[in-house]
Amino acid sequence: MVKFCSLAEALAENLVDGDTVAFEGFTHLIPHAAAHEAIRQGRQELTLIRMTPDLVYDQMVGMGMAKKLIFSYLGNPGVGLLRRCRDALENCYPRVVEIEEHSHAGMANAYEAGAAGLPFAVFRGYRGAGLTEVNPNIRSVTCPFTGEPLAAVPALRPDVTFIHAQKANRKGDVLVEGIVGIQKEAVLAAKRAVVTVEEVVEDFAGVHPNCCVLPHWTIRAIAVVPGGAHPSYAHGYYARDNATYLEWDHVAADRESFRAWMKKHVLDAKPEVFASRVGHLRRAA
Amino acid sequence: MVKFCSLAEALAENLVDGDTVAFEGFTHLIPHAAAHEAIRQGRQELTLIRMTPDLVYDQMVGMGMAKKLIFSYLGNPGVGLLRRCRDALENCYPRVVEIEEHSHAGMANAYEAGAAGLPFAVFRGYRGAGLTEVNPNIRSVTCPFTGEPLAAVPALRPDVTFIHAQKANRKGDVLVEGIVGIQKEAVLAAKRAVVTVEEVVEDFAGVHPNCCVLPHWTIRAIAVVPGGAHPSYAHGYYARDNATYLEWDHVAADRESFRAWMKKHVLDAKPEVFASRVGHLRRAA
Amino acid sequence: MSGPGFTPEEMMTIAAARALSSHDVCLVGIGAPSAACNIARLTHAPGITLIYESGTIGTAPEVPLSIGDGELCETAVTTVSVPEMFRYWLQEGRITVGFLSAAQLDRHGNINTTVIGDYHHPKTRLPGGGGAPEIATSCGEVFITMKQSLRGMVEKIDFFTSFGHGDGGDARAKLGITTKGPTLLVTDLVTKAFTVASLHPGVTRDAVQATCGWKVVFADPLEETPPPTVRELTTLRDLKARTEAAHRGEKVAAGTGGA
Amino acid sequence: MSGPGFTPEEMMTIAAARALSSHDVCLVGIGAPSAACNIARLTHAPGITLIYESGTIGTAPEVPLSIGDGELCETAVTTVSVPEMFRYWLQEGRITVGFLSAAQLDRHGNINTTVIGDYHHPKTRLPGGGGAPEIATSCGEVFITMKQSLRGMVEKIDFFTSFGHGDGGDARAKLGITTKGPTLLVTDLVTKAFTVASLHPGVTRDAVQATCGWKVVFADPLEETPPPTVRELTTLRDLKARTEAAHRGEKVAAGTGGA
Repeated sequence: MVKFCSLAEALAENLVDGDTVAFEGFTHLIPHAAAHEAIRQGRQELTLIRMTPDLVYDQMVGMGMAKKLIFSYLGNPGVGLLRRCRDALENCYPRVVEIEEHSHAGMANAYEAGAAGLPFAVFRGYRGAGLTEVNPNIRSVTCPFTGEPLAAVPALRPDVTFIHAQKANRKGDVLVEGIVGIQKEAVLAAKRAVVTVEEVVEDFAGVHPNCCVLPHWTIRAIAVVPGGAHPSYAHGYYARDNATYLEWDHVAADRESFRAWMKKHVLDAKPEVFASRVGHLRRAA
Repeated sequence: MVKFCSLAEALAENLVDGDTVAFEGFTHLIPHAAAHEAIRQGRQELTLIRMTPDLVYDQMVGMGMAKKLIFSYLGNPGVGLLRRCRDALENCYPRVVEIEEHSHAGMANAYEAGAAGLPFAVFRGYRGAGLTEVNPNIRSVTCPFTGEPLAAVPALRPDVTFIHAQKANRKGDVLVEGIVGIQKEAVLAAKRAVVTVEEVVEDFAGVHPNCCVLPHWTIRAIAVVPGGAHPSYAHGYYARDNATYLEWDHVAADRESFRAWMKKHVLDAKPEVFASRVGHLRRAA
Repeated sequence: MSGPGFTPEEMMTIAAARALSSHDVCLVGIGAPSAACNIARLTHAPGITLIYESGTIGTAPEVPLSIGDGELCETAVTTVSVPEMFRYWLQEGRITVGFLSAAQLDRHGNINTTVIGDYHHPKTRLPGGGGAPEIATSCGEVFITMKQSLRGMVEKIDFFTSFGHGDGGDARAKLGITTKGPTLLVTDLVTKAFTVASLHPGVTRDAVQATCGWKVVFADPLEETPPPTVRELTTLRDLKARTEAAHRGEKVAAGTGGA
Repeated sequence: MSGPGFTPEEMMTIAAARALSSHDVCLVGIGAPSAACNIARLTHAPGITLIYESGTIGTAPEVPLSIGDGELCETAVTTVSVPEMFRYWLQEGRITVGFLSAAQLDRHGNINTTVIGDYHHPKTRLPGGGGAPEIATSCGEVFITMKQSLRGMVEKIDFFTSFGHGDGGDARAKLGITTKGPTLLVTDLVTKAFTVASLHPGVTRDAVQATCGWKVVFADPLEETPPPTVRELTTLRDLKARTEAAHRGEKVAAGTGGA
């Protein structure tokens, strides 16, 4: 049964040290507030799954929480590299982080297979790609009708998935609109799902029947965190804070400036601060 | 490029004798008008694909147009059996019809694989099912990670798919709403797609971004046929004509009554008649 | 069965409805299963999630005539594509109970809805499996409802449309199937698991055996199914009346060429 | 290149835009490819279909800052899930042109955006492939844009992120790949297929070879790329100005604690 509670409580009850966890969002609706709560609560030895690890995993990797990264694009979209992830992979700072690297197609298909309850995904991919030589989880199956060899990857089945969504209704159904990304699959593939939302509404009357709605019985916990996707955006609520993505490139460039930024903006902050971060972006949404 | 034209022209240009063709719709939006046009134009030796062959294939099989049926449920939904199909399969009347029979899961996955450009689909199905013994297109693949045997079926790639949709815009993009069934996959899996619509609107301004819209460049021809899904329904336009489904059970029970009905309601009719058939159902939509 | 105030068919539907709870996520077939699921929803199990294979999730229809009616979509929490329904919702194992009917059934819960006679030269060609082959193996458990008859409840079915317990024992496990399979059979006469657990009011052991093609095993002690409550019966008859009105009403309108 | 009225980067983007037509269905990466695709849309190819891997199909953004901006969705014909994007749209082969950039490129169009140095002990860890490995093999053809440099255009790339033509010849066919692969490379200096077809205005052969790590082959006759038209240049600069304003504007607003 879905539970409405604070983000601190939702995270405390659903994420434990050593978990395999996905904080998903594809440019849109990235669950920054949930990731910051995980950082504040000091979770360790996590296997972090995400197609586009982005700022949130740069932060978690920089804080030494990640044992392993499963990903397909390790960049700051539209800006450049992720400097804390680079420091981990190039210099093992602050710790050694294992990686399992895929293409977007590989990750998307692996989540789809997870949501579908299959052990693996089949697709036409990785042809001529160097990843096949460095990732033993990229294998092959042969079409039993045509003989064509196709790529196979294991399904992704996170222990927990965190997403941010526009709204929940009183029953706990969750609505995701706009660029829906991989969120539905990430939730349905997980053992447990936790959702932060902009707001809770009475019901979804008037919502289009083919919208992406996750029924309440597929969710464990819902926490209301307005602005919880900042600096990414929430379609219909606030725009992307592009300046913060540019700024991150400087913050993360240096170990000291990173620690100072994390202390001020994450460790000493609370989920409520997110609402104030998006005030100036609401007019542009 | 998509072409707006009459149904007669759309069918004449896109369906030829011997084609493998899908007239898809899952209870909702069944392309009756398009199927009737194929009957009037007398296409022969067709391989008919559909999850739920329903009245339209009962009619086409009864008229001797089908060489083969690929299907998963050969019933009149909520009513009973399809008596013209029975006559063909039990008595070879009016001709021998080959069958390739699947489960819904098998067909749905096969269309999905077709839309995805894969040669086959993998799913967990047909375990203990007798179809595996009578359908050589049900095979097996082994998960290269867990060793689990899974079912495999060849992708469906129709020469032509016909669907009925609520509306097109002037550019030829097509909107399907409500129970969307397998229509998107059936269109994207086909070499050519023909769509009948209730109406053409200027643009889709205000339509939800996550609605099922087929871009104009995935469609060959669009014909406006109001009521073209009758006796099935078009969400937002008219309700299902349940009485006609009940009536069909009697019409199709007898070879003579079938021929007489087909002459009156199909062979001697035109697409325009569909609009008058749904007049009394519009209030209920 | 003189004058109990309800028919055996009504008892069957209501007994099936009683097996469902508010925690269930139920995949609904059409016909008797649909009625039973909606009776449960309208009486003791308001929290039940009903899913139709047409793609509607969490529906609450007034008149579920077919598995794809517009009303199913209008009252649903969400409506998804058919591939998604079979992949994300059924195959993954999210459905706790699948409801199936049978043309032929054997004592191990194996179902035939495909063909009477030889598959390639059928005596009677039935509709086939539709969603049933995977419903039978992917749902947490399967409830079967059908009227008893010697023609329907047979020693050996002509075709294995949907796998139940094979030839019994651990036949499912041998095929790698981890779900429970058929756990409940509700007929117009009895409610049974593997053995007959409960006779519907006024039904004798002889009447049960007379309409069943296999040797019936009765539980000891054998219970009598509690008769329908007024609420159950009223709800069922209302649902039936609405369904018939929908058929009749539109037929009349069609005949008069209505507006 | 004194005073031609445009920069080499502008020439690169505009030359890339010219290679697209209204009939193309183009999968857009971010950065230079996105600018080129939108210049094409805003000048000579208004009918072009632009698809972003975030799931937006048929977009017409004013300011495409990233591959997942809200504006991409608001202006799109439809927005689909990421698995659908990669399965139904890219994998099926519906995309006629994929646009890619490279950190390292070799003469056969093989691309590295994964790592400089050894994969397991990287000198520089780059972002990785994202959508590129399948864009390179599933799109009808691939256009590559990048600025020339000896560091970027190398004899041997450190990692095969995306397969081009392998070691040349029929390397793609040997892997069962039926798409054309890289057919066009546009740099700040030249436009080339496999040989250099066209020097951008004011560029010499020596300048091209000086910034390319492999032996450059020039076509004969060798053409000069027509300089940007006023319309092309104005469109490009408008787009760039809007992008910078979006960055700057929001930064200012953030700094002042905005409304």
